[in-house]
Amino acid sequence: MAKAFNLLTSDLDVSSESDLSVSSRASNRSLRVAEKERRKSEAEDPFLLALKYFSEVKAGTPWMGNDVLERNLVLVERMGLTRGLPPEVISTMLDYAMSLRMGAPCVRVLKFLIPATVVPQEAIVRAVAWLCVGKIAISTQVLFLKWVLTFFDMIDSKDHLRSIYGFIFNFVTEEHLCPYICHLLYLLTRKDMLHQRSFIFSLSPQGRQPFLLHLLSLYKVFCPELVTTALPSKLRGGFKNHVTPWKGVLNAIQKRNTGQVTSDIRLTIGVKDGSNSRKRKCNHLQLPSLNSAVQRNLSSTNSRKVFPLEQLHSFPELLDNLHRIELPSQMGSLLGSSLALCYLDYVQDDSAFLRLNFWLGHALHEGKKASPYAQNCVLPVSTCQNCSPLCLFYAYVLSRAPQEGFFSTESFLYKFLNVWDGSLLRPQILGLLSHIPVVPSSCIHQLLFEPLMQLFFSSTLFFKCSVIECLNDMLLKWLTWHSVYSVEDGLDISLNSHTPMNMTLSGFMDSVMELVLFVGRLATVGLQLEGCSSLLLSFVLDFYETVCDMFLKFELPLVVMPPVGVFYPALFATDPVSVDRLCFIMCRYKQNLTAAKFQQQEHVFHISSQTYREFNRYQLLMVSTLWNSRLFQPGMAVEVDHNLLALSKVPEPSASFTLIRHPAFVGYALDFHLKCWPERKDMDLKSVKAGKHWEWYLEFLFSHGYLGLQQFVQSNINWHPGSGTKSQGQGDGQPTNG
Amino acid sequence: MSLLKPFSKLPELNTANILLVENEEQFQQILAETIVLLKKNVNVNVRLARSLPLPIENEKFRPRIDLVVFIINLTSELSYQSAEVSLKFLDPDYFLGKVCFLVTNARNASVPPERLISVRKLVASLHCPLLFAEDQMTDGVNTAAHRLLAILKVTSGHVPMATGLYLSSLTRCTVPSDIDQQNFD
Amino acid sequence: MDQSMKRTLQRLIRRIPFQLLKTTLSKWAHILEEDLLLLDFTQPKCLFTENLLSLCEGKGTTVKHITELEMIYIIENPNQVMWRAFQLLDAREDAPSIELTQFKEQFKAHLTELNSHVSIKIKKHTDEAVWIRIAWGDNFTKPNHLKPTYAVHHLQTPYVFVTGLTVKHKPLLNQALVLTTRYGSIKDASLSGRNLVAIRDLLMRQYQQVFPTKHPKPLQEKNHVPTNPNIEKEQIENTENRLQMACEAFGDGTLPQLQKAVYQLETKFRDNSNRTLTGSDEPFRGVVEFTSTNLLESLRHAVSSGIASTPVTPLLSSITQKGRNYFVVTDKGV
Amino acid sequence: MADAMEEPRKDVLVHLNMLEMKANHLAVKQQEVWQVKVGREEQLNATLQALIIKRDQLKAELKANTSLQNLRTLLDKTNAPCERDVEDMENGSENSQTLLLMARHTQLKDLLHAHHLIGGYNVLLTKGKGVCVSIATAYEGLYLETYNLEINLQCKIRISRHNIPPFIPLETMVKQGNMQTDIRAFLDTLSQYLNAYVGRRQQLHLVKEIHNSVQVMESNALCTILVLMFTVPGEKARAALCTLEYNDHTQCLPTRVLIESEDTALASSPQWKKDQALLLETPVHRALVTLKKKGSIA
Repeated sequence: MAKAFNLLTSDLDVSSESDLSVSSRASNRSLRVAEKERRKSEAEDPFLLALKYFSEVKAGTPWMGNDVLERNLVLVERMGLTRGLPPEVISTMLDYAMSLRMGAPCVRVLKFLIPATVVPQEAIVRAVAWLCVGKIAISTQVLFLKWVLTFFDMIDSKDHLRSIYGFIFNFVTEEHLCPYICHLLYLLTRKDMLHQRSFIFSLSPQGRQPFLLHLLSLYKVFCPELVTTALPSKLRGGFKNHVTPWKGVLNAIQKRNTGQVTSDIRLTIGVKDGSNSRKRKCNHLQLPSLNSAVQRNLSSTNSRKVFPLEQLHSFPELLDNLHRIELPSQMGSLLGSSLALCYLDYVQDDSAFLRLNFWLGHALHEGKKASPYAQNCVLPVSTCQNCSPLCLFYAYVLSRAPQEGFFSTESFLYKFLNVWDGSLLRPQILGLLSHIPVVPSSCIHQLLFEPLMQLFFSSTLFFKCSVIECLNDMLLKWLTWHSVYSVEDGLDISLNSHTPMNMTLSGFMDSVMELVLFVGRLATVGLQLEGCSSLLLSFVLDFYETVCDMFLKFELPLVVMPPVGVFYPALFATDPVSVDRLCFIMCRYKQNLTAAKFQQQEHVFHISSQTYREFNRYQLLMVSTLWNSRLFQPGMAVEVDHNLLALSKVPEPSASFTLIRHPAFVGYALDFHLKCWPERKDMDLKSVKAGKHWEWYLEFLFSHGYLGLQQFVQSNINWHPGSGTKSQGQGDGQPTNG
Repeated sequence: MSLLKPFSKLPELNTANILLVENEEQFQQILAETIVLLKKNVNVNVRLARSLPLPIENEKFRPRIDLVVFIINLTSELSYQSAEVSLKFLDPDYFLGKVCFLVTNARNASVPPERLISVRKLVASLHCPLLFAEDQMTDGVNTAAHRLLAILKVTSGHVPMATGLYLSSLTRCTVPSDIDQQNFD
Repeated sequence: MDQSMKRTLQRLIRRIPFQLLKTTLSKWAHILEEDLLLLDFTQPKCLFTENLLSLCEGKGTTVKHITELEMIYIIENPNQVMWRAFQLLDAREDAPSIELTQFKEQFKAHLTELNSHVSIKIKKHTDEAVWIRIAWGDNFTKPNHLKPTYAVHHLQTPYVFVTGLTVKHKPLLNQALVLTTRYGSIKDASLSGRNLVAIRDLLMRQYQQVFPTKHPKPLQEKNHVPTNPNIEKEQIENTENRLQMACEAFGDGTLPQLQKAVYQLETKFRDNSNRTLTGSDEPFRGVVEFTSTNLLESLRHAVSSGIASTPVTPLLSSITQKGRNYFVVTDKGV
Repeated sequence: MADAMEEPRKDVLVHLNMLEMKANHLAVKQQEVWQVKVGREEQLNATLQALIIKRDQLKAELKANTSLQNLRTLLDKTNAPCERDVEDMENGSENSQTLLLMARHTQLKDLLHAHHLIGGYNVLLTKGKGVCVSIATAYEGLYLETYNLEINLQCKIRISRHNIPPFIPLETMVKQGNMQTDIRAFLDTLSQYLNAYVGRRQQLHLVKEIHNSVQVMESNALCTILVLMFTVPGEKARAALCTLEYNDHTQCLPTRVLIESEDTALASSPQWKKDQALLLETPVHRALVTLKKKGSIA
């Protein structure tokens, strides 16, 4: 049998060079050859006999009570249902069935026609030919089309199918076949095939069923001038999957030999199966694995064969076969492999993105299709979260430079935030959230802030941290896009080709402003609720490290100071790192502001003096607190009545947060003291301040890697290591004219 | 009819009491067990009720209740209605940040969207926070328990410088107008 | 062994699912152990049937044997078909003293009187149940073994369970039954279901009923796990109360499996806004149907968990109390 | 791919979250262990308290009861105790009246109990409209099933539900016995029926249990007919088929006994006549025992 098979396949290859009619003849010849082969080889295998019977049986043989037929059918049936059928058997049986040589058993044959390896395309071409004869009952035709769609990825190559594209297209007018035909066309369509403009016009007047719209939108992507009708920007519900007739069998076969049959059929089962939702939910999450089940030798022998994506193992291979790669019917399967993603990046094929988007919408909004209620957002729950389409899409987004906004995910996210419990698929959701394109400030509250607020304040510390982090990433992405895409004049930037919205610079700045202020609020209250937890604080400081550099790094003329609710906890934090980072941030602010000040003259933008004043206040406070102990004194930001301070019984309270006595640094001070005067019994920190020791102490601190602090001191305090009496070390050096 | 009052009793030391109201008593039970088992520095008493008003006879054993949680299962109209009815038996003072709503099955496909909307409207009109919970999954339940506990700690005054009213002013539910429907559908 | 017999046997084998095939056949006295060994139970039905037929050809199988096999199958798994319950009314005083042998003779006698072209087979099953299989024919046709009627009667009880009875043959069967069991008349008990045992238990009250007693024993569901001391249930007692009520209405322990309960509403339509319907003297009909794999269980749960209101409405409770699952609700009541 | 999915830091947060959960679970476990230790103690304390309270109550009751007893004895002696001697024994306590009433009450209760013991019925009010009568059945001093009737007393008395087996002709009894006027008689007949049925069934059960040599050929639901097969010893042992008919369903003794065997002599033998008489007046399982002893059956 195997020999016969090889011979047959090689035959097919020959045939596939030639045009259609030849090919069919060729395949007939191939069958004949196969016959001869058999006669020589086998000692009367009943199975082969059965095949022989089916290939040769005369038309019009009665089937009622035809025992021979019954026996043979049973033979093949069992073969099909247990192991699946080899290609040439498929073609024989399909031919037999579609030709209606014996009328009735056609449906039964289709039901057990399970390919073991591949489906030879000639078989299908011939079947379509029979379809054109049109003796077959509509229901049977539908069944056949379902069959084709189900096993589409197992068809060895599609070029001949494409060559009869027109024929197939004509069936669109059959309203029963229309959905299936549309799906088939949708899978077959290539850019180079849309030259017969005529039929597209014949299509447009028809009803606006989703399947038609999908097809049309695909055409529109290929050649917009052909499709005149206006299409909605988003389409609900992709094509259905049509696996039901074969479901049971496929399940059985999969149980027996997993991996034999394409697992994207498993996906289709899931999606199709509306009956019990639990099953559907679990199933349809499994991503189709790349599998078009094409023999390697086939593809290598001649150049026109497709190269199956799942056989890409290395990048060079990808480069060699770029021109021969087919997109699979289940676009989702692309998300599985990194090479496939590379391919996607390379081709930059709009149709591919379109199809991916449809697939995604289909996967995410699965629940909607299941229910008449199109609004509540349903993300099916999976036990193994890694196989949810969301995760894979997320992986996809991460693996590439995220320029395409996939609106299906955006709308999904905005809905999902409203019913999110804060734990389900957290990393994925937040990750995707951080990738959404800039939201116009008009609806940013509505879409993002409200739901996030409600989640943020009623959740655990870790959730708060990850939210802040997510927002930080989001800001970074936005700024990057801005710096990449902003046109020279800096006023009008169109963010990317796929998100519908174009933004003016001011609009963009508003959104960013909103975002920063929002995080400021979150951080303030969050820190308060969590008792200034240093973990949260560090995430907040991360965010402000991004904020303080907006002008210099991303030339966005916008500087926003942190709110007091963030500033004070950082300044009086018990861990030196936070203080250090705060110092660093302040330095960056200083540099940005000074730079902005110089540019303000020639540029139109303007940074409000309010910001400068705020900055100065902070600056002054920090210096007077850390450096020259003038905390709580009149004129400072924080003023406290003396008597009150006296009540607290703290010796010289104004000096209680200097670099020596600051709770974050006192440890170092003690350490230093020990190092200097190991013999001393009585601890006296004042002595550290004195003369040289002070410089040494600072060096000591810097040597522990508090570079932020170092920068701060060096930039803000004209303090000369030579003559180090800190008396003239007045905290000044603020940017001129606050 | 007897109102449940938040300040009629004195608080006990290091205790916080939460009342879960759900008319079908499945999730209530699980949630209660999870909450009680959570690691925490105050000892928490959970009281389960099917609906308000609470029976008079255990009036005097009942401690001061710091947080009332109405659990609404979106798939059943009944549970929504019973919650709505129970609200009437709650002293107005409770709505100063000592009430919150927990909705389950919000993502269920068979839920008519109007119901979710109406729940939102109700909660928003009461200025209460509205939480969602995945009652099918264990860590979903855990999260819900954690969040309720977090709120409870605030409302029972175990978090310095924060009160229930303050928190609920930040987390109160809002009814999304249909902007997103237009823009993003 | 003629064609019709072949057809009958084929039908029968097709009806019996694969996993039951072996056991059923092994119970069939007509086939011996060694014959059974010859048969290959792995091959598909159609082929298997062929072999079996050829085997039976050899053994000179008659209709009797086949019906025997069928009865074995039906008695072993009665839940494949829909059963209807009938109730015998106003017993004569000698009704209780009926006894199997005379029942057999008399029933056969009475039925053949009414219609001579029937083949009757009566078999006593272990639990006092008498299984009657009737294949009907008429003056011109032989008894049709493809569509037999089955009746199950427990001696001295006023109940008969019937399946596969056509309207045409109903009066015949009823008359025969009434005469044989020495009752006055018979009526449809308006109870039906797939699970024969369940229907029987429901009518004969062989499920665990709960009555208010002086010494209440703990109900099955009452002993739930002791919960954490920090969890306090308000309204605990009314949950228990609900449970008690539910069990009094529907019984305790495992309940008979009913599949559905149907309420047909026939009432006068009253709505002044709608003249046409209000005016019409034709009653306004509506049908409410409850279906479940185990209806009573779910109803009990609904009541005990408080989804349904207590006390239980007579409409629901009368499923068990009246032993019916089909009700016609009129303005006057059930 | 999973690691491609999250940047390192996000990993950390998720991990932290997980760790917290784990820690929590551990804590819970420890707590449980601890609770097992401490909880036991608490339980014991609680029970102790409960018992103490109980004891005090009992003491109080005891005191009340003793005085009550005295009153009772007084009552039982003289049906109408004049207030005076109540007074003097109660030495003028104001609650003597209530005590008196309580005494009456207990007296009546005792009467009711006694009545129940001599075959009355256990009646109690159901919530709403009706009573639930439970009829206990017994055979040879051994309590068997209790059957219940819920009787609706609203307009006319009718049985709303019951768990009496269907082969007891309840309906006919309701018709014949005039239940509306004399429910008592109805209940009597019913209990008679039930007791008889239960008795017969018990006999059958015992026969099956005790006598392995005797084989029960046939019986029916109501146990009104019983066909036994035993072997009659002799020079050549013969199997005999003995049929007992209980035509009076209110009795648990057979009304008719007949024997069949291959030799017709047996049926007419004087020996058999005696056995027959025996079977007619003693319950079957005991009769069989004696028959065995006499050696008339093997």
